[in-house]
Amino acid sequence: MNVAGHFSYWVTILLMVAGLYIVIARGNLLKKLIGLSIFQTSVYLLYIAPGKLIGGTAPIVSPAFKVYSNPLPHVLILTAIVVGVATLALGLALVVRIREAYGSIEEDEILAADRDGGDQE
Amino acid sequence: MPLIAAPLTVLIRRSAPAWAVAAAACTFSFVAAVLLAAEVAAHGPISYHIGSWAPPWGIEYRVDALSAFVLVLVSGMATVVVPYAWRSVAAELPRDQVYLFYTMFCLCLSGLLGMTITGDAFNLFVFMEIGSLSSYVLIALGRDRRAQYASYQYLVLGTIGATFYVIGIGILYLATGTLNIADLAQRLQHVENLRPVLAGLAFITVGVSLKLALFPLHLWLPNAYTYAPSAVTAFLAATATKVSVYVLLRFYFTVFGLHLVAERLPMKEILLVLSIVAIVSASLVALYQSDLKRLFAYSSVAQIGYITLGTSLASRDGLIAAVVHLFNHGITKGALFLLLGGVALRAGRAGLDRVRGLGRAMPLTSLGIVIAGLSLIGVPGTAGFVSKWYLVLAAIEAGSWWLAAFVVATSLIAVAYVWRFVEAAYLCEPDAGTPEPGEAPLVMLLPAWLLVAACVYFGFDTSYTVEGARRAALLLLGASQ
Amino acid sequence: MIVIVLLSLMAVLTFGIALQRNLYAVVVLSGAYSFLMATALVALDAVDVAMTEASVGAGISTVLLLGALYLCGGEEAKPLTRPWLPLAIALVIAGALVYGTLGLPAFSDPTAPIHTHVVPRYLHDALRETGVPNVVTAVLASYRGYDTLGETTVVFTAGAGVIALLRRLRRRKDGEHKA
Amino acid sequence: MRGFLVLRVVAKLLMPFMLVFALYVQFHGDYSPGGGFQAGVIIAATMIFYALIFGLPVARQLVPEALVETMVALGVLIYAGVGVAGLLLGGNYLDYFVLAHSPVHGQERGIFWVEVGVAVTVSGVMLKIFYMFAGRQRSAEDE
Repeated sequence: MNVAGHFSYWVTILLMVAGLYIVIARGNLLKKLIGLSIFQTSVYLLYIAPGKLIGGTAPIVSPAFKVYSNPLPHVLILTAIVVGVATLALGLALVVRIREAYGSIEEDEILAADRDGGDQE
Repeated sequence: MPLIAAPLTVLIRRSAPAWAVAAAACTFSFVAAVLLAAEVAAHGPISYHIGSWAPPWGIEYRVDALSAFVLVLVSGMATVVVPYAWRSVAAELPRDQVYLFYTMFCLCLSGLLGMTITGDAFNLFVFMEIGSLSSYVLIALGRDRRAQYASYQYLVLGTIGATFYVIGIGILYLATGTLNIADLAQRLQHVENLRPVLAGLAFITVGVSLKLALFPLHLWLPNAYTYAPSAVTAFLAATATKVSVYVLLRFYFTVFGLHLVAERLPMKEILLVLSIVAIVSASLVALYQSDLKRLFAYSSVAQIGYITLGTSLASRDGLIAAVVHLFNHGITKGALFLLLGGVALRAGRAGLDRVRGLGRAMPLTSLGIVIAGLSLIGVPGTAGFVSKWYLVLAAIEAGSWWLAAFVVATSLIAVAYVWRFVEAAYLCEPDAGTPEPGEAPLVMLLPAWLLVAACVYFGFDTSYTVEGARRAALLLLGASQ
Repeated sequence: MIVIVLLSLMAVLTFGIALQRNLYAVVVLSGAYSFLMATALVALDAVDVAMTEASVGAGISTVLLLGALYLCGGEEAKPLTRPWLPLAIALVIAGALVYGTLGLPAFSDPTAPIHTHVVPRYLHDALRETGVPNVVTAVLASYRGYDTLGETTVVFTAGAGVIALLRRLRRRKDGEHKA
Repeated sequence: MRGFLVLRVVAKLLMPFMLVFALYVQFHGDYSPGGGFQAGVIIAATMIFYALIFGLPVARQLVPEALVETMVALGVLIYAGVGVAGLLLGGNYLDYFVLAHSPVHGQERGIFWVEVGVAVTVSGVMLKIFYMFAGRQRSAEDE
């Protein structure tokens, strides 16, 4: 019972960790950003899944329904989605600028370029 | 009274037109913050219900001794930096970029103030993101292409930190059903199953530590500080990490309570060890930097170590030390980075090789750096001494003489790296052939010297800082018992 | 149960994203991931969120990612070099999360604190107090209106930030051409 | 893209419906899922769709960048303005109760304007970001 009851948590955790792993392990700046957005997206599930009540319905009040899912997490996650896309947009803009400045979006190549051209500017 | 708190955020919210609006907004928020602080000191905590919805249903503003203290620091720093930015930003950015700089600056300020003033855990996240998104942009505006990469690193780490924080809040919310900080603290006392609470604690700690650059998570900081425009470095160094410290204090003492933090997990010990490692390693690394901005960025990591060290003692004096050092280090570092901005403007770059003979070429700037450096070391008569003094007191009170000795000993490392500047600026002859840089412009010198003067002033007159910190410390300890 | 199927599919997709090195494929996969997420959210009764996720995650984000890819090239150059440290970090975090969530209420438990504290007031009184039957809208715009103001500011920040980053680029380019 | 007649005709046909749908999402958000944010994204998506098919310059003529930039700032101002209005009328910040004679009407009015503010900013920002990325695309092609 416990396993079934916590299934949504397991998947959430799996997604989170996978996203985080992509961020840390990958050297490609774009891929890192995608991993980052998976990491952020998985948080949506952490908030929303426990708010669901089986037999409940979407939280739009009408006389026909008695049980509603929890609306508060929905509100929070709406905000989180917005924050996520804002971060993504900003990150992408930075990546493009880095690409134009360095000619590469691979982490180690950028570090190498900095080391070589260290103090020239 | 709440009527003052609200326009404080409204006005800051955005300001495209430019400098004048930014300056007005900062000054206004500073005045409001001082008034708020006075009000809190006189009548105790203020709670302001946005939209007239009572918490925990609506979002509340909550100002108590600690947050008022931080508010004053943050808005005060902003007010000092803005006039400085007038010249510095004009020199470092293309002209049509400047108004966006002020937009970002105001957003960053409102993010930081919002983080400090809000009484709602999720709202705190929203403001954290406003503050960090705008600071990524501010850093990326630096001239060097490495500024963009530094900003990208900060973006990735900062977002991971913020997401960790959200996960922590999410777990706490699932365990208690509330987001209001005061309500959260109350309901946490009655939660039976402690496991989620501890996990939440761990996630919030890691998330916030990323933001405040606690030792193993500080990697973004040196690059970001080195390559950002000077005004940005000064502002962020003086405020951003400090606000994160505030958040950590708030969660440890107000929300979780000391008994939970200290007894269920070895948080005190972990913090203590990390702080010590941070102080030693970052100070040593600072010794070997050739770029002054980078040198003092590493010194920031070390100084944050002192703050968390005070926190980890979790006694009255320890917390006073932490809060006072938060303030004093804020003004000291602000002064240093502002002066270095002047050096960078005149000498092209703030490398150690460029400051040879600076004592003669830019006497006021050099003198300022030396005084602020003394405050960083903790020489008696400067602000830094006061905080170190309380730290030593707290260590002795906790019965660990070695810790007190450690604080004194590590200050010697600070002597060494400040000496490197003195040596270069006063004892070395300027390189032949390089043009003699003139003194920094007055609009840049004046704010910087204001902060230098503050370093000295708060070294002699401790009534404001220590009293404010004492109230804050008592509040934190009182709330956690 | 449909949610379980959807969640499992998402997990599979995530592995695909992690392993795939052609970035165009990764972007397409992450678009699919967002759609699955949106569907799962509908199944979880979060219709507002689902709508947003579908338009933002699968729509705007994908467009932006493709735009950035066009400029940056689509192949990830190198395979993984040091996979063990990140893996260890990831596992530690997973362990902490599992440890924490095991103490949380099970799925769809009506006695969980989130269903008994704060929220009943919204569900019972929102219509009377705000005149808006969609409770999500009521909470979003009124009870927690300040969050939404913050959220709008975040969007504003991102917009202004992108403008700041890109406009400067164009100037510099012009300067280089002249020089 | 100029040659794809079918695409262009379909796009022309679809555009009004998409915009109407956005308005529906915006103003019916009180009773069904949706609201300012979603509507804003849909409006922006409509324009992006248009720009993809008819080309960026055409889209720029239809919705000039200066307008977009104004929208970005205007939306936040509307939202904050609602807050100040509540303040001026004697309530707390973002207090909708005082906006009309009866509290419920005040709430409805407040929520309405707040959602308008959100939609304006969101559509402005999304479109602006798209313009920025697409504009850079063009400069990359020049090289």
